[in-house]
Amino acid sequence: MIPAQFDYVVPASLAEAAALLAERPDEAKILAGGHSLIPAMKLRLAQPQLLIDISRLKDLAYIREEGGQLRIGAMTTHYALESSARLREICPLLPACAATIGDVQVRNCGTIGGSLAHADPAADWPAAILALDAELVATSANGERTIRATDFFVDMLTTALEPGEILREIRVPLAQARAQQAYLKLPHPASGFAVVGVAVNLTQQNNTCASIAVGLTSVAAKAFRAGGVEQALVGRALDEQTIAAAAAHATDSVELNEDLFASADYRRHLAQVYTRRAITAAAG
Amino acid sequence: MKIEGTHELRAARARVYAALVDPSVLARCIPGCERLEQTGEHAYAATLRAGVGAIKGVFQGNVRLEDMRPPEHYRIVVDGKGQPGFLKGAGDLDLTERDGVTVIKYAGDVQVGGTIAGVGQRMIQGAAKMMAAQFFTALEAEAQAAPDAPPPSPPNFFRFALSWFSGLLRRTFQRRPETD
Amino acid sequence: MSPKYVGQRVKRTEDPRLIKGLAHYVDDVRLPDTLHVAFVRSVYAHARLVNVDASEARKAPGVVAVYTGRDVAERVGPVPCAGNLPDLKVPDHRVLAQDKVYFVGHPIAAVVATDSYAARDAVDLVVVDYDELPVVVDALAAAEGGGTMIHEQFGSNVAYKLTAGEGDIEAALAGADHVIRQRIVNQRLAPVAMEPRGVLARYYPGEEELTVWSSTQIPHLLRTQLALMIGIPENKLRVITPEVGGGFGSKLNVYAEEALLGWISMQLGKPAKWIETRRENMQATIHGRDQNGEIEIGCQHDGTLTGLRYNVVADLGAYHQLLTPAIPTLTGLMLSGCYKIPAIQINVTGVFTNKMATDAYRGAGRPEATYVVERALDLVAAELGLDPVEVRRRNFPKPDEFPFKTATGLFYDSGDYEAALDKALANADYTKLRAEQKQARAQGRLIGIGVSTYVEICALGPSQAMPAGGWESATVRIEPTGKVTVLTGASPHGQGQETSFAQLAADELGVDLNDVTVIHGDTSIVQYGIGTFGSRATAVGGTAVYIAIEKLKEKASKIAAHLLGTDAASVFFADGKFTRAGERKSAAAAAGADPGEVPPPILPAGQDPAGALPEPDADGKRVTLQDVALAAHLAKDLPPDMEPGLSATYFFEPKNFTFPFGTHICVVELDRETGDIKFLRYVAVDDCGKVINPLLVEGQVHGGIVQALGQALYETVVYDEQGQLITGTLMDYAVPRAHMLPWFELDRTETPSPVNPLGVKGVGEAGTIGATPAIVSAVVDALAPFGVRHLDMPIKPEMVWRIVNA
Amino acid sequence: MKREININVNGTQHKHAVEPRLLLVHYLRDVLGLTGTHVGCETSLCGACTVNVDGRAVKSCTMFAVQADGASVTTIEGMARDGALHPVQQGFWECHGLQCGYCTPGMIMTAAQLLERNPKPTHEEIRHGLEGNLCRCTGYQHIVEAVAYAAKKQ
Repeated sequence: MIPAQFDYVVPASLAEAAALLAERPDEAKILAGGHSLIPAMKLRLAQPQLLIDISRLKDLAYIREEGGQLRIGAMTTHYALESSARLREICPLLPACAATIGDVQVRNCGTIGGSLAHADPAADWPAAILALDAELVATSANGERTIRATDFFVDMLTTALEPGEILREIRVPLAQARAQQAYLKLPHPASGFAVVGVAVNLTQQNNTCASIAVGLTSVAAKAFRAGGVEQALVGRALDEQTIAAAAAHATDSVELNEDLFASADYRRHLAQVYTRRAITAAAG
Repeated sequence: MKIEGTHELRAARARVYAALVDPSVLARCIPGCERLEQTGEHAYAATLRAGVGAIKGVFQGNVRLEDMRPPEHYRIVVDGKGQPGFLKGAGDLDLTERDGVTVIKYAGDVQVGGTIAGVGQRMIQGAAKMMAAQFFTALEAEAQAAPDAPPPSPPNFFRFALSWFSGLLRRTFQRRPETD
Repeated sequence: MSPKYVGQRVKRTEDPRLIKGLAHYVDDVRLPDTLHVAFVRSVYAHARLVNVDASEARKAPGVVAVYTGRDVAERVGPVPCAGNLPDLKVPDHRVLAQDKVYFVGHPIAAVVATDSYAARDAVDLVVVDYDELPVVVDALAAAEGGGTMIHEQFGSNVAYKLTAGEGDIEAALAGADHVIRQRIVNQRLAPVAMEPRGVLARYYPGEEELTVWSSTQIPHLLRTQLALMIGIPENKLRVITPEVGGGFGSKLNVYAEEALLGWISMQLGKPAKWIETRRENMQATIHGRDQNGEIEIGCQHDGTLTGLRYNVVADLGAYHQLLTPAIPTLTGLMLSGCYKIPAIQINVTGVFTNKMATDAYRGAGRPEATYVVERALDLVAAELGLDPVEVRRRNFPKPDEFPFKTATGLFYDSGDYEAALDKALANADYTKLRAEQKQARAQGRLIGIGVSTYVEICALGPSQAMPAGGWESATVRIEPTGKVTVLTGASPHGQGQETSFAQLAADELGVDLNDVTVIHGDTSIVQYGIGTFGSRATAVGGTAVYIAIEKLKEKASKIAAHLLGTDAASVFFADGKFTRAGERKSAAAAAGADPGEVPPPILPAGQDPAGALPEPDADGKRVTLQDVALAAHLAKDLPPDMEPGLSATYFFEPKNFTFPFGTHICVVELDRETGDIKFLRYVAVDDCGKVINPLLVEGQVHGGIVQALGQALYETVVYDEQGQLITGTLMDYAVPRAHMLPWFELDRTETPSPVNPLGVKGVGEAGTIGATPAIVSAVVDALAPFGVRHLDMPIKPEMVWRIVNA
Repeated sequence: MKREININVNGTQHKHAVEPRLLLVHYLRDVLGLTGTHVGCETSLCGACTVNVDGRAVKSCTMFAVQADGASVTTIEGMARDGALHPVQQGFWECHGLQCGYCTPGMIMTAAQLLERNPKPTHEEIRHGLEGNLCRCTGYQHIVEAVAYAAKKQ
């Protein structure tokens, strides 16, 4: 319940934060919403020597439309995303996903950037970010780079962020056609984390599927795009049978998680069912 | 907890086996290994630092190789303890060669205790697999390296290597949210 | 005149302080210079302690002391066990581990520091060298004997064996048309009171007195035991239970930490506090249930039951806590359920394992029994192709058969099981439900209806049946100003007796509810008492209050008669006033007293609290209770030889238990694809006898059902094969949340208990007892088309999915 | 290294030097003596420690006091104004929304946030709004009724 000691700094800018992080990449940790890090620290499984609190950098919390993209500051809280009326219009997947995260207190504090950088294999955001084919902007003392969502999640709790890099912004391409989206999740009865979470983002033209992206979380060590499902649907009419047949590919070539609540077999099955349901919900 | 799996290494079996019993290679390949000192025949004392980012744990422990039948089999026994808990495990490695590719089949039993066992239940299996994968990936690089060449520079993954452990943790700290 | 408060939905008087955040739980009690204690606990389930090195910890900033097993071995007595069974093996349970650790979480050392952060830091500096030993986690294997022994001195891991029951079970089963066998498991549960345990101890060296604030359900019993453990005279030890944030049996105990904290405060001469963390709570506060047994039930073709045998292995954990071995005996007592079963036998094998002790968790042995019996009744119905309701109805004792004697040796006090069943069936519209189910099944939907009819044993209990007294005490006092103070030995912790006892007192004494204060949980203020558990506080403690009031009124009547100038038989008490029957007469004249003879008040002039003796009202016919109280305390004009003051104490010894009962009906629908279990209806009819406050009764039933629901679908304490507790936090141990639950449709029947004058029975555990089998039965019923007759708890969606998609 | 913080709690400005690791809940309880905010788990799952920080319901066990520097915090002790109970407090009392009372302060703080954002919630919405708060006594039904009562009352 009581964390180990650490030093604490509040940088005045992201650049300052990056510089501080660059000085002590092994010992310092960025503190965003704190809802992954602080619980770990209370159990003393994380004992960073320095916390760089970027939560006061108000210019990192925003939802903007710019250059055909939706740009979301890393420090935007889950609640801000959940409650954005504009997002409900132009990118309903984000509020739908946000609304399923943890509980209201968590959503009030937790941030999309913090969650993504932590890369919990059962977190909700990774599924949505993958389905939206987002780009993630990382900043460091050496400058800035953009990482595609599909390259971002490396393994359990492991992202493509290099030591010294801070996730600054999430960029979501805004589709020309009206996107049809859904996020469906089976929450774990104790933790509220996803047992399976499926995010779907598709467009239809002339009653056929013009594009589709399906992101799955909590099924494997990291969130992933269900390529087999997507391939089976592009160019096809989204009828019940086609969707069901495609959903059967949800976990193709994936090694499945298992835990006390769900075996690998059951999780595979759930992934398929939730994929089918999420696609049906999005298409409907 | 049982873990098992198969890894294919693009290197000759003899080379792979030699690497597998070479303490300096092991030191480089065992994720998070900071120290590996010989304490007896095929027995070593080790310091492992495992973690991702802020999530770190230091384990002091022992590594022992048994039942050695070059180039096809040995058994590795590991134990360690540290502030977050303890771990111990034993696994059998069987090596076969096919078209210049060495196939390592491993089957083992890993036990974890302390905080990591009490709070990281869902992560442990995944973390163990992740650690195994990291180990074999590193080993492949070692075995492929020319015998006289200097050891390969630590690959990028080394930075993340520690995560086998952090893996355990993830769920742990983690509350329902996924924030940070 | 109908009572003003009793039977009404009265808002709780304890609530204002709680909803304002102004109440005090143990951790809210603040004393200057308090030292904080944190524990080093075993990370192994079974190991020899080679060395415990606290030298670094002792040097750490803020650390005042570190105590290890060696430091306390000869100085603090063992943790007590009150279970008194023949040939029971009782291991020496020291407050800190000695040579060995026996379960994950076993305390090894106590670190004392000036603040809680420093104490926690120093825990990491204590180096424990373990020599790991093989572990015993499988209770069934432990019962078989052989293998690793936990307490070697006993030569076995079997702590006791017990056979109980009446009737010729062999003949009953042999003569049955059908005998059905089934393995039935009541899994291990964690009570998870929202407030973890906590202790604050303060020693007063001058007075040589120790005060212990503890989050406990049994302040007086704790005082007695701590006095023995620490070696301080019991009358120099004061136990205070401030607010207690839930107990559910987990605080019906005497824990190592409670004694140790008292001892530490005595050693260091300063207050010492320990507040349990949730992980400690999961590891080292008692668990519940953990019975793994096999039933055999015999019946005739028509469903008439002939006999029931239950062979059960109870996983006791590594050590006995206060009631550990006794819990399965309660299961045995209740194996008749609400049915006529001529022959019953229970064979219990209690075994040691490398886990935390099991002990009383809400229901404590009775939910296990009800679950076993109700599952058995469903199996009989399935076997015979009968409606489960009919099988139950067929075996009920009729209302005129009470007191009903069971083959487990109990006399059920009163009951009308069929009335509760019929009401529940009507409320649920059972016939229609079954018709809808049939239709739904035809459409491929999986709808299940579960019915459980239960009886429980409450109001624990006659002292003969209890390890440490089954009575309860009350003192009722009218203060000189007329305010009423009730001291109860029961120590409620959320049940609301501050309100319900005040309702009782206010009605009986004709005063306003707000003029009554109920005090509990302080051994220096309240006379000895037993505590709140076993749904006993109202039936036993409330009765004590009631009888104390009757005694008090008797005395008050005499004083009133005196004041009114008549005899007590001519005085009637109603609405807070004593009224004289018969002719008018001045009180003074009747008493024959000359006011001039009254000695002057001792109080200086002007400070006499009431100024003058109370006078009967103008017509000389009435005095109020307040008048009487003042007269009793001023003692200037009392009947000859009357003891001054106005209070009465009563220790109520019940002659029997009470046996509340009811019917719970649960309707679920399963998702064929995912196995998800959705509640459609939940209907309950409970009969807890007379009701003092229906609002509180509803609350108890709601909470009980949810804990039952937790057991049925979500909760399970899991130790892995190495004895590691892998459900060590609320991340993995699923306590039900608001959104997981159905709306509970509650109703009641009211069959008064003849055991106490209030006619009350108790309701604290009813929901937990009645609901578990109803929920499991509903899920099993939904899966009946797949040939399913029984499932083990917690029933997870994956189990359902596997059955549907087998 | 201690850090100075300025926090407004229930309308009163406080200034203290604290260790960065001091959790907000411990600051409120141990430094300010506001013990109405409780601790019920160590994994940020039970909600007993919920307080309001700058208008947001927050688990004060998952925030360092230094993070609340400059913030306005309302705890359960600050909910009643001028002796009048907050409607949610009133609802809990009227509807018997509490038994042991330990989860109650956090439950009330969360419910107040819920009603701010959704003044007329359905029972279903109330239940979901209270997902982050555990109660082991009441079975939640009276709590749901308490919040519905407060909604009506507001």
